[in-house]
Amino acid sequence: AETKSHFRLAWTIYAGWMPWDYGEASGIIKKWADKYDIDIEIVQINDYVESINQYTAGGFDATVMTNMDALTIPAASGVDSTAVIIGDFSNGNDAVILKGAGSLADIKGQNVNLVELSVSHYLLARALDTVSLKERDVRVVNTSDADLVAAFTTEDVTAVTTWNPLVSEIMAMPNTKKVFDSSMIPGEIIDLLVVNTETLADNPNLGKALTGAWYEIMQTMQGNDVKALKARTMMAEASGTDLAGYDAQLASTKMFFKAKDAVDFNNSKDLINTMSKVAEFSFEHGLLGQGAGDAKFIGIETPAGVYGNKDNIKLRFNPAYMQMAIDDKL
Amino acid sequence: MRLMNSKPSRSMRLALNLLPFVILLVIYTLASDARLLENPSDKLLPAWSSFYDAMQRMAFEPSKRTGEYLLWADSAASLQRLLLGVGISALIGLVVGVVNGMLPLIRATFSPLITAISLIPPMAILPILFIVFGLGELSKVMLIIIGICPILIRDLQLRTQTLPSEQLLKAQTLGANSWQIMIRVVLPQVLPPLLSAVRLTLGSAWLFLIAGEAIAATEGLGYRIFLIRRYLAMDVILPYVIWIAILAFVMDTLLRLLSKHAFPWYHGKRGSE
Amino acid sequence: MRLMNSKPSRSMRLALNLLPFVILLVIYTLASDARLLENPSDKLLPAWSSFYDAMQRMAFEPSKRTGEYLLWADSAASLQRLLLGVGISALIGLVVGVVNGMLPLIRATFSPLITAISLIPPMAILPILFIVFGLGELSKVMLIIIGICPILIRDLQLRTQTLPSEQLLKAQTLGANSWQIMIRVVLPQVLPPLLSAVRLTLGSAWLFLIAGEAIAATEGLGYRIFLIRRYLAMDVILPYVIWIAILAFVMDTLLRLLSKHAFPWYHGKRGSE
Amino acid sequence: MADTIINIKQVWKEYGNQVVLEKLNLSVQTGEFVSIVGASGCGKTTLLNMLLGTESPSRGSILLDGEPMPTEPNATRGIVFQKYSAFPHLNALENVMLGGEFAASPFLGKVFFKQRKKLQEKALEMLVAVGLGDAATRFPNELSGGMQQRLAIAQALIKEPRILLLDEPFGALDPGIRKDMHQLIRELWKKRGLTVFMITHDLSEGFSLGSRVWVLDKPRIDPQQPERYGAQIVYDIALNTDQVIPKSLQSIINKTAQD
Amino acid sequence: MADTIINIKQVWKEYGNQVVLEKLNLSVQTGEFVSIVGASGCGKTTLLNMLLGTESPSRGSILLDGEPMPTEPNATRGIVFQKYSAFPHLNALENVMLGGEFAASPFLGKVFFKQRKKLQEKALEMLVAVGLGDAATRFPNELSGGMQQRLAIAQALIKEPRILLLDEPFGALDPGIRKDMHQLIRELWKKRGLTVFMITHDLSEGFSLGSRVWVLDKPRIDPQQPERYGAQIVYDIALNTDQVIPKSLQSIINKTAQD
Ligand SMILES: Nc1ncnc2c1ncn2[C@@H]1O[C@H](COP(=O)(O)OP(=O)(O)OP(=O)(O)O)[C@@H](O)[C@H]1O
Ligand SMILES: Nc1ncnc2c1ncn2[C@@H]1O[C@H](COP(=O)(O)OP(=O)(O)OP(=O)(O)O)[C@@H](O)[C@H]1O
Ligand SMILES: [Mg+2]
Ligand SMILES: [Mg+2]
Repeated sequence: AETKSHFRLAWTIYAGWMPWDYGEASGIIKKWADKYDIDIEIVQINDYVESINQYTAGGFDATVMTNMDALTIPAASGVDSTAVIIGDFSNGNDAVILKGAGSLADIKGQNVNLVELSVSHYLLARALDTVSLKERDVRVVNTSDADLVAAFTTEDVTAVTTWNPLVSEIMAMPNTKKVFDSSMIPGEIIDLLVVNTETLADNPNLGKALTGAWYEIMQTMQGNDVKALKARTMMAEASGTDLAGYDAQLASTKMFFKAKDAVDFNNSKDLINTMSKVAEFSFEHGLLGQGAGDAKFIGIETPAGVYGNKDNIKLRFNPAYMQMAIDDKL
Repeated sequence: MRLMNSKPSRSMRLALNLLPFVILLVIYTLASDARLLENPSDKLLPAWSSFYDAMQRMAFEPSKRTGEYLLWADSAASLQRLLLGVGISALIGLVVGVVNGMLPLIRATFSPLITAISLIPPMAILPILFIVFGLGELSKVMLIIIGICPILIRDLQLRTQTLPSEQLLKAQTLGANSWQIMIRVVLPQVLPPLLSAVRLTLGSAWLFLIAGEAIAATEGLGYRIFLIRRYLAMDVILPYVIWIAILAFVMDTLLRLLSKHAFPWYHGKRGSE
Repeated sequence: MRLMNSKPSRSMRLALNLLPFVILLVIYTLASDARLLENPSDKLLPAWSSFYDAMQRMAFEPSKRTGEYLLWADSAASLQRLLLGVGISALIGLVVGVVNGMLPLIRATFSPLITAISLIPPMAILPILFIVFGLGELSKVMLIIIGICPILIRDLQLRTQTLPSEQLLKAQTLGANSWQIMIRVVLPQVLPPLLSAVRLTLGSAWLFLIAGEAIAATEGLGYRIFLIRRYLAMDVILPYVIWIAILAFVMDTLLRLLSKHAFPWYHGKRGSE
Repeated sequence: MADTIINIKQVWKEYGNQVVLEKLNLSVQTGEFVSIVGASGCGKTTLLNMLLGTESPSRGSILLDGEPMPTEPNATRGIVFQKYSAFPHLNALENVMLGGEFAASPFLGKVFFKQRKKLQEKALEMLVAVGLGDAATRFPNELSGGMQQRLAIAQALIKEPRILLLDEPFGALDPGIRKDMHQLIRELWKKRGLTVFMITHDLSEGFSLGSRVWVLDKPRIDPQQPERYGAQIVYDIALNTDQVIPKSLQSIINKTAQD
Repeated sequence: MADTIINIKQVWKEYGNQVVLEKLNLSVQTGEFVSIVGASGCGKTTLLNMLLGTESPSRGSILLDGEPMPTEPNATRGIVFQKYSAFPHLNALENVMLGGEFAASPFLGKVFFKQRKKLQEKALEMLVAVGLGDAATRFPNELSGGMQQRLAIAQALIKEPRILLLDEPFGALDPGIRKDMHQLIRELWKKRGLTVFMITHDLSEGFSLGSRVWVLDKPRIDPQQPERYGAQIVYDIALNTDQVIPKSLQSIINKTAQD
């Protein structure tokens, strides 16, 4: 690519991504973009997968997504992507829920409704591991996230795996039981801001402006002063709930309000372990593409080392910009 | 008297017209009451008062976030897309349909292509559409156009081809060339069928609009329904659905009246088509 | 010679028929080559060989996960839903349409209700459908039925009402009662229009099928397209879309031939309707 | 042969404000052939509909054999329209059999085996009688206009109605073919002792076929409110002897037809 | 008055294997009124289409004023069909003006202001000539069948064609109305020095209007391959003096029409 001044960022509704909407509405993003003399368009997309597809096809320069989707969609399509900001990891936001009283082991033989090949699918696989079950012990039914709540009210749906705000909606119904959630695999479902590596290399100002804006938003929304409450109320309304509901969702999200925490997480050895598990899961499900001979087909670069093929690095965890936020260099 | 010969009187007919609606309302009220008695926070069949509250909120209170009156903002956004999509489709349908119908050379070139396109369900190529036309207004309007244009083109082509050949011959004996025949003889005569065809495709247009808005939009009736679907907020969804039905009905009625008013020669003998 | 009077010869017409398809193929090949040159693992416009590989894999190699031949399993699942939905709709459309069209008392009761239902975009009430009919096969079939039944009913009702009243009177003078007129005079005569109406609504039926499968399914053509759209596998999506178009074309052709074969009296004078 | 079959007593027919027929008083004997002529829109079809039973008089009464006229069409009165009288989905033979099938099978309206054979034979006889013996397996759309009308007549006659109503039965036929149809209908009428009412626009047709001609016209007209007065039978001509057609009649028939 | 306007030389017309017309040799003088009669399907319309220019002969040639016939319809030959000859979306006056508008405005096919006034006047004159002076603002569907045909004739005559082609122009009209139309067409023909070709199914119509009658028929028939031989002009009757209609003609016209 080349240097340019107009950029597009796509986001979808999820507790950890609502700050982008607030940043847009409150003018914080414009402020930071102006500072670096660029122009950033923030676009909300209703359908999560569609937003990543658009990013992969080149329609967006930056998009929010989870670590697994970053590997299986853009990276597997040969689009070299960089995780510029680690916003949070799911700490209970994703869950396996059964109808009636029971335990995880009872899931054997049931239909499980979830968004197939998403992090929910991954979470289910990890959950099944803990009770020595295999995926073939259940029957996975692909169900659109927008309809999971309605689906759960019907009789033929007995088990679901999904994320917030859907989890809290479902848990509000009588006769439901959360049998596994992401707090039992902390740090494995990570929410990222991903930027096209080439675009980023040619336009470092984009990374700086986004990072600067993000941490200003983080600072604003944290705590219980009037400004923070107002910010979180706006986010709550945009995601279709109220402040209490949104705070409940945040409670099961490990937000990295401080850049330092995010950088530490980024640099730790755990990240590369997590990515190796994700890569193996993705390979088993054919998500790495037909060319992939094994889970290590695609290289993943982290500060603690490279997982997989060093000659085919397509996903990079680069803490440089978050580090600038710590160092006040933005 | 044979059942087929017994016709209801005027007042009787009105009563029969309303009967099923009244029954539905009564059933809903009973079912809703029963569910709410069991679980007062049940969202599936809200009480009438919840509908009222929800509509009050959507229509007459500014949204805290954007300061907009959501129902009206959504309606305006959706109607704009719908009218653009349907309007452009009608124009394309008219021009391509008439040209295809009148000129055998053009028809031979484009007719099979249009048939092939019409066989592809637009929903299946949604992902491709978004990639080609982006996620802005264009792709939503394009979805409508791709969805209904082939139908309109084929209908108008058929209408053009089935104009009595006597008329085209007569026009030629009056010294007209192809272009004059197109604009003075064919075009005015296929306008009323165009309006009927548009009325028939309006239903599909709404479908595509909602499908498009479901995936990428920041306002619009379909967007709102899909957004709050996650929370099963029936108190908003049901009134929105009814509102869409009312809008669809009004548009259909307007088109019907327009056709009757503008083309009396078309409706004269054929009754209230 | 006027352009409208110049008709292509047989071979010329064939060439013109194929022209736009050839142009499209050439454009695709050029665009695909260009993109692949830039990024060899680009998935947006795959090379022809990728299509071949993908279809080879989907159609002739058992899936690693389930051991099924995916293309055929998907096709079977989708076709079954489609045929069930369309078949049931045709049956309902026939019965309700004829009864509504023949009996004024029934028509007064149900006609406004059916009109109201036809105004509601089925996509908007998907959650309600799921809640009422569950997530199994039933809801997908019901989506098709709700989507196309009102159209079929209204069409058949219109056809019944526009049968020449002379025929109904004549039958009465032959001593028939309402029931006999229905099954011997009206029903057989609206079967051919029913087939045409079904052909016209097949497009919508495919739409609803894909929309339903996109939301909850474990197999089916729509399911596959929406699932693999996650990793942008155009090498599978595009052949699937073309396969759907082929299936749609075959079904349309079969219905057309069936109608021609079964109802020669209907097609005799009116040409190849 | 000389019983009164139809008795029209003080009959008025109004649609809303519009008076269509006014104070008709007529009686018809069994075996008469009544030709009805009149300008377009003067109420000929309305009169026939009252005889058929699909319309009833606004005032007055119509008696059939001294009893009030049934309010619905039934098998005592056969009818042939200008078009659409045959069922397009049945071939000629099936069209003619239909009346018998309705009577024999209340539920299915269709008979099989022996019963079917018998009906077929009877129907074929009738087809031969109207000159369609060779066309039994053809569908109506494979028949010419004249043949379709022959079929419609056969279909009506198989129920042996006492009264046959014809509404411009030959209006859509070419002149040459009309002649043959006239011969057919005259034969059938004479042989079967039918009472026939035939509407026609062709004066000479009416006079040559009928044993009696009714001329419908409005004797009074209010130019401001043309709907105020209805049509009456202005001439009721018995055609026992050869008779010349009064010249004034042609102008009565033409006047509204052109407007 | 006595120039040859149409010259048909050794003309054959075939569709694939089917020979429709065979070896026609005819010439027509300016001002003749040719009635064409013949059985249904014998090729009358095909012959007219060749005169119109929409069909061309398979063999032989047709000359117009000694030049080869143009291969497309144009303003030298006006035409009136049995139906659909008037444009339903224009009122009577606009229908008649259309010919003038095409000539005056190549691009829009529509004229305005002064020019329009002039065309309107001319068109109204023509409407009065065919007896539609009072119906100028009515749409075709508000006109009776006879009035529609008058309109179609007015529309054709405004371009002052030298030849007028009529394909069963009165076939759909009631007998009474036909008489009036005959008078009209006879008048117009005489006044304007037109050359007229009229197809009709009604023998007496053909004989009473025409100055010359062509009877089309197949003189030879191969029962195995009826398509092998085409129709010819079996009678070419000049009607200068009053003449009786040969009896055999009626049977020629009726034979195929019934089948
Ligand atoms: N159902 C009806 N409602 C209102 N007016 C009617 C109805 N049926 C007929 N009329 C009116 O009654 C008058 C007579 O109609 P009718 O059809 O009996 O005429 P007709 O003599 O048969 O004409 P034609 O020769 O054209 O068939 C007409 O003015 C018509 O408009
Ligand atoms: N375009 C065509 N292609 C093939 N055959 C044709 C075509 N046009 C006419 N024919 C055949 O030519 C023959 C003559 O047809 P034509 O229409 O000239 O008859 P006609 O004398 O006008 O009959 P009618 O009195 O019914 O109008 C018919 O057998 C018809 O099937
Ligand atoms: Mg009548
Ligand atoms: Mg002809």
